[in-house]
Amino acid sequence: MRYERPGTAKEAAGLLAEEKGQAFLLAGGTDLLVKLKMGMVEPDLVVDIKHMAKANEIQSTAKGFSIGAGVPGARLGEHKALSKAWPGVVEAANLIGSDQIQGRCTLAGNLCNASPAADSVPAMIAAGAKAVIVGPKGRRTVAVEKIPTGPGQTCLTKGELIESISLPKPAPRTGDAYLRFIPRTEMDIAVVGVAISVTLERGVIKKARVALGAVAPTAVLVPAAARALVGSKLDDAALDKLAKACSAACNPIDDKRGTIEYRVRLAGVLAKRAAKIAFNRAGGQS
Amino acid sequence: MIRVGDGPESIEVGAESVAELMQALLLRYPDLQEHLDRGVAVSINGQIFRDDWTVAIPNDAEVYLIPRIEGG
Amino acid sequence: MAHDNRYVEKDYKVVGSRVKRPDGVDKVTGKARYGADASAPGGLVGRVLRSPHPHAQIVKINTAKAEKLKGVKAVITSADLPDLTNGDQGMAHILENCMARGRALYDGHAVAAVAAIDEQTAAKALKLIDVKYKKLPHVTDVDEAMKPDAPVLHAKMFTRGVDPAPTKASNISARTQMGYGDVDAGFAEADVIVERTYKTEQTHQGYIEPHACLASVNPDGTAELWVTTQGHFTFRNVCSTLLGLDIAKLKVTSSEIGGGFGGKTHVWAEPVALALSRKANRPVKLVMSREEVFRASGPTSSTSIDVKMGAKKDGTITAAVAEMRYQGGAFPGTWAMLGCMTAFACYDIKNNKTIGWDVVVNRPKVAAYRAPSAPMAAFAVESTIDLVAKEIGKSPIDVRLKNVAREGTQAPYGPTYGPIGIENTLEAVKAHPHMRAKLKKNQGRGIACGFWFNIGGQTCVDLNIGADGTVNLSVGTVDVGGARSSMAMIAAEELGISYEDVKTNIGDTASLGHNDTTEGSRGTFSSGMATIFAARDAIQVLKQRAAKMWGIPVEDVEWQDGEAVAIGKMHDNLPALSLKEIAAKAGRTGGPIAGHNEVVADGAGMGFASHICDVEVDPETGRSQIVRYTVVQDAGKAIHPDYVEGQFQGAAAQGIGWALNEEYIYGDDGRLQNPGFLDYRIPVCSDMPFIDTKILEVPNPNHPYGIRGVGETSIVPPLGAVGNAIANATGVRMTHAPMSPPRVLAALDAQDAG
Amino acid sequence: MSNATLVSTVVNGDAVQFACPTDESLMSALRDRVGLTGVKEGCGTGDCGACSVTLDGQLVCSCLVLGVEAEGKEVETVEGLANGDQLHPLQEKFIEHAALQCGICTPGFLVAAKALLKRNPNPNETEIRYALAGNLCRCTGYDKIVRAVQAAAKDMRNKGRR
Repeated sequence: MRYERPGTAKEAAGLLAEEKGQAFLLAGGTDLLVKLKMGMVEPDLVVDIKHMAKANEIQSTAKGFSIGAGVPGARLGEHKALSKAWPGVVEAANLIGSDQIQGRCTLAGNLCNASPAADSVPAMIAAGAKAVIVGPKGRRTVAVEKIPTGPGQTCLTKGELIESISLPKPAPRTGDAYLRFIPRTEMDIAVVGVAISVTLERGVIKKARVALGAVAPTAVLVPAAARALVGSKLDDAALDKLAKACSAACNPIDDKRGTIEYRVRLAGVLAKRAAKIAFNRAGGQS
Repeated sequence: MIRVGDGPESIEVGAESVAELMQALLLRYPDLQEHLDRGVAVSINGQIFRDDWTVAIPNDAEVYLIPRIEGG
Repeated sequence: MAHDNRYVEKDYKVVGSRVKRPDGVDKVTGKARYGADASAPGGLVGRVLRSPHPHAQIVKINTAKAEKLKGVKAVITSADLPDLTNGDQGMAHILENCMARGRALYDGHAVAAVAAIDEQTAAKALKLIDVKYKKLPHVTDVDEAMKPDAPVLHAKMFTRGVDPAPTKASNISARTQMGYGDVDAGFAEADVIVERTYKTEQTHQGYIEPHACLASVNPDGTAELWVTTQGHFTFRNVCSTLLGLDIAKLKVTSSEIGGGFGGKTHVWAEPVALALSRKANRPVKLVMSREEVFRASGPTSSTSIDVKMGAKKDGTITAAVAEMRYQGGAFPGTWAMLGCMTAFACYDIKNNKTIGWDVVVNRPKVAAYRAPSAPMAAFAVESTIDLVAKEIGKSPIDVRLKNVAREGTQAPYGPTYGPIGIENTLEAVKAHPHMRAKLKKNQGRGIACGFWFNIGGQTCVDLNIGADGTVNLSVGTVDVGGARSSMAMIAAEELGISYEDVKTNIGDTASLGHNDTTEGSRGTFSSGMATIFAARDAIQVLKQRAAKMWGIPVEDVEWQDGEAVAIGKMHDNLPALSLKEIAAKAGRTGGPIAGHNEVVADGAGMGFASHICDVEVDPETGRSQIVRYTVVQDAGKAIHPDYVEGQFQGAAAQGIGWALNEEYIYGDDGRLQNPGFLDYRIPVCSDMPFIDTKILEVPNPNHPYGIRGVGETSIVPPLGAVGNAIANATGVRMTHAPMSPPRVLAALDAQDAG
Repeated sequence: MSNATLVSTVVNGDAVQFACPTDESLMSALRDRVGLTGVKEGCGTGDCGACSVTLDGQLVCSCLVLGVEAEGKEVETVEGLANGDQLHPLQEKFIEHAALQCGICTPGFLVAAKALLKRNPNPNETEIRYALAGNLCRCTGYDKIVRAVQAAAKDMRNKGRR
């Protein structure tokens, strides 16, 4: 196994493009090293992207935030402006694993691992995050919900990698929240995850985005659930509609972590709870 | 005489030690050997003896053969 | 010298205090050496190839390619472990479990192994071994395995304990029946009868240290094994038999052990490591991965249990029957029998009957797990007692007290109890402030009782006094949770010296006589007894030496508070001689001063506990959170209270994990779906509240200090206590453990629908 | 050893060089090549925390870090906790409070607890429990561990130490 640590994204893309065998990116390594240990992958090349320029930076701009592909979860939690702007995204990222995992895991890695149950992905989708992709043909920007195409699969083509994640500057009176269900209090993979962001106007929800995790082959944006919220002050009727829309959007599997029935049910339960938190954060009063 | 119980069945045997008891029992119940090989403990008046067959059995004692216990 | 094991009440100077453990510094600085922390010159890395199939015939194993790989020093299959078990069925099963012989009986069953110069080469070599399997139908569920059309694992297994003996082989290895009285008459007397069926899933001990050993076998038949084990003497005996080694020539050293809870009482990969080393003529270190630990060590039984209980309106239980089905994995065990022995052991029920079915399935060979088999039986019985209490409108605690077993009660397995502590624990629970604490919304409180045996067995201790009067104590029971402290405390107490002057170490098999495994809560009871006796022998020697130093008859010397004192008017001018003074002169008064004891530690007491659990259930998700928990247990005598509490707390936490989330999940393909700590969900720190403990001391009459084993009993009540708490929080009776969120939510739905 | 790479790093304050295969974890490198077997392997997949170390001050599971990633970084393990013959307050309190039984998880707990107290010198019970959720202990039910961390935190605050 060849191990490389390029200094730029372009250089990294070049290494990936040239490799004839199995190539993997190493950011936090919290998924890759597990796969190595279990013998699930046998890489010919591992490209450590943490030494790329700006890979470890969180940049605040007028448009929002740009989060380097190597920034670990713990750093997101320490970033005051980001935590204030997108508390749901930061909470979701900070729910991934233990403090030890937080020292390593990254948003870009969580996204590219493409697990349907990835905690940060629904939160990024609800926040309208975009991934900045660098490849042999240059740079492109893609909405986060378009990146995963199936369990373990992404739309990235050979030679491409995510350089950073960008989050918009939230509109005034916007609040977001992410909740997941796990059997224990920590250390589990989400059985269901729900992320919601809402923007209010005079106390009424004007815009909403709702995303679900662990209930379909990928994290999904649920426009019908968002429509259930828009125009409401988060009254019981809106919450019931939201729960129904979320449950209806589920296309889960039965596995060791949960049954279809349970996941469908929980999606609705968590959606209501997450909506209340997001609504309150946006300054709403239900 | 000693009462030897295993569940509902009780018998009386004459023996002064666990070793004598086992000899007496094997004469009457040759199939018992299989159980003895797997390991048994002997309860004499409520006190459990595990390996030591030299233990004396008092007169009129209540004796139970119980399976040897494994623990965690 | 004959010693008296009867309990004598006394005031203690050292015993009962909270001293620092002697291995503490090593363990907080990383110096302590566990199974995987040893290395040897020229050492190789051993790895095991395991069956991906739950049940298959092994048609052919081709190891040629692996053997040719550079850096591979040995490849073995069952051919390298010939059957030397000489008709001993139990031993033959251990051998077959260590390495499959012509058939794979579960997902994870070892089929071949390699030793290579490094990890990478060993991993590569495993991939080069070509195994041709013929898949066979499999069964992993205990009830399914009992059906007449189930795939049969062992063609020659005929159910024992059935009259007439069956002529057709089945997966049922044995039927056990226990109890006394007339249950039909008892049910006829009852005002209410409750019947329920319960299921519990398979759990694992979950010790954090995987199995690990370093084996070295020489061509002359001498061998050494460094291993994480609960019983290095037992490992020596078993490995010697399986490898054809002389017992005296195999030296086994127990490393520090990173948790066992029963799972390290049996050999798994150790004979394989020895066989690899023998073939390579080099030391081999073999460390299981966590995945291997889950797939191929010894978890506990999954069960299916029917309970029927009848009671009068005054609370008297008139009859109780339990029929229990326990799977032992791929090889027969006696797990259901243990369920039979323990199910009703807390109670005085005039008419009781238990029937146990021991069953084999395509899962790993079951091993002991802390009070093996008792938690499942207690889950069923303790849940049913609460149902009975509800039916007759009495409090769960009063119904338990009304029927509680006491001194003189006949145990369900036959003998009559001596002094036991179950009533004391229930009274302590009743009086505990926890029972009066207010509950919040969605919260409920449950209580439950538990019983487990203590065992004694063969024990050997050496006590050697150094020239400066400090003492080396060598014991042969592995220290799984602080026993070195307790043993040093006992020796100090007997000798009348300070705790700091005694150093306990765990002797290897070459330096001490045989000791049975640290299991059955026997360590402190057995080695404690042998330590007392060894110290008393040493005191005899010390008195003789003092007599020599004074030139007086030994009859005129007494041992008081660490000193020899000359008694009688003729000697009252003689100043006392301390242990240190006598030790300093040992070389000139007859040589080293020592005490030894070899004993079958008999008369082990019974362990009883009662627990209180408060749980909060989220009605929308079915998730349960333990909000308060109290353990009351009889310790006989707590030598080191910190470590007694630690046993209570650890056992309760394991029981809580079992009650809430821990389970082996098998797919339809017969493969284990969750062989890792990510999805085999043991409690994490944030899942738990502080666990209150109350140590009761009802002395065991058959131990000089009244010691009872404390290690296991408190894993027994939690399943029932949690189930009863959930029932009181939600009105729903859970009959399937673990009571995981989906199961609780489904039960809540069923209640709403009903 | 195929594909071995020479790694220069600082471990517990000492400059250390080791050669390891590129696919070897930092945990294995520390244990097998640097000889620091206080770094324990409980799972190898980041689920138990027994191999916890800090990497440039950040708490990580060393089983989820490649050995080669340690190049130019500073690693601290349980072996670096004591100051000469002076045990760290956490080490003292773990012994005093009987916060270990078998002790296999203890190195990981100590490293994680030290990282917690550096970040938050006065954590409440809940904060301690969540901060240590990545460290599994099967012996103690966590009770005495949490109490030991509370006691060490208090001790360190009194001594003005982090």
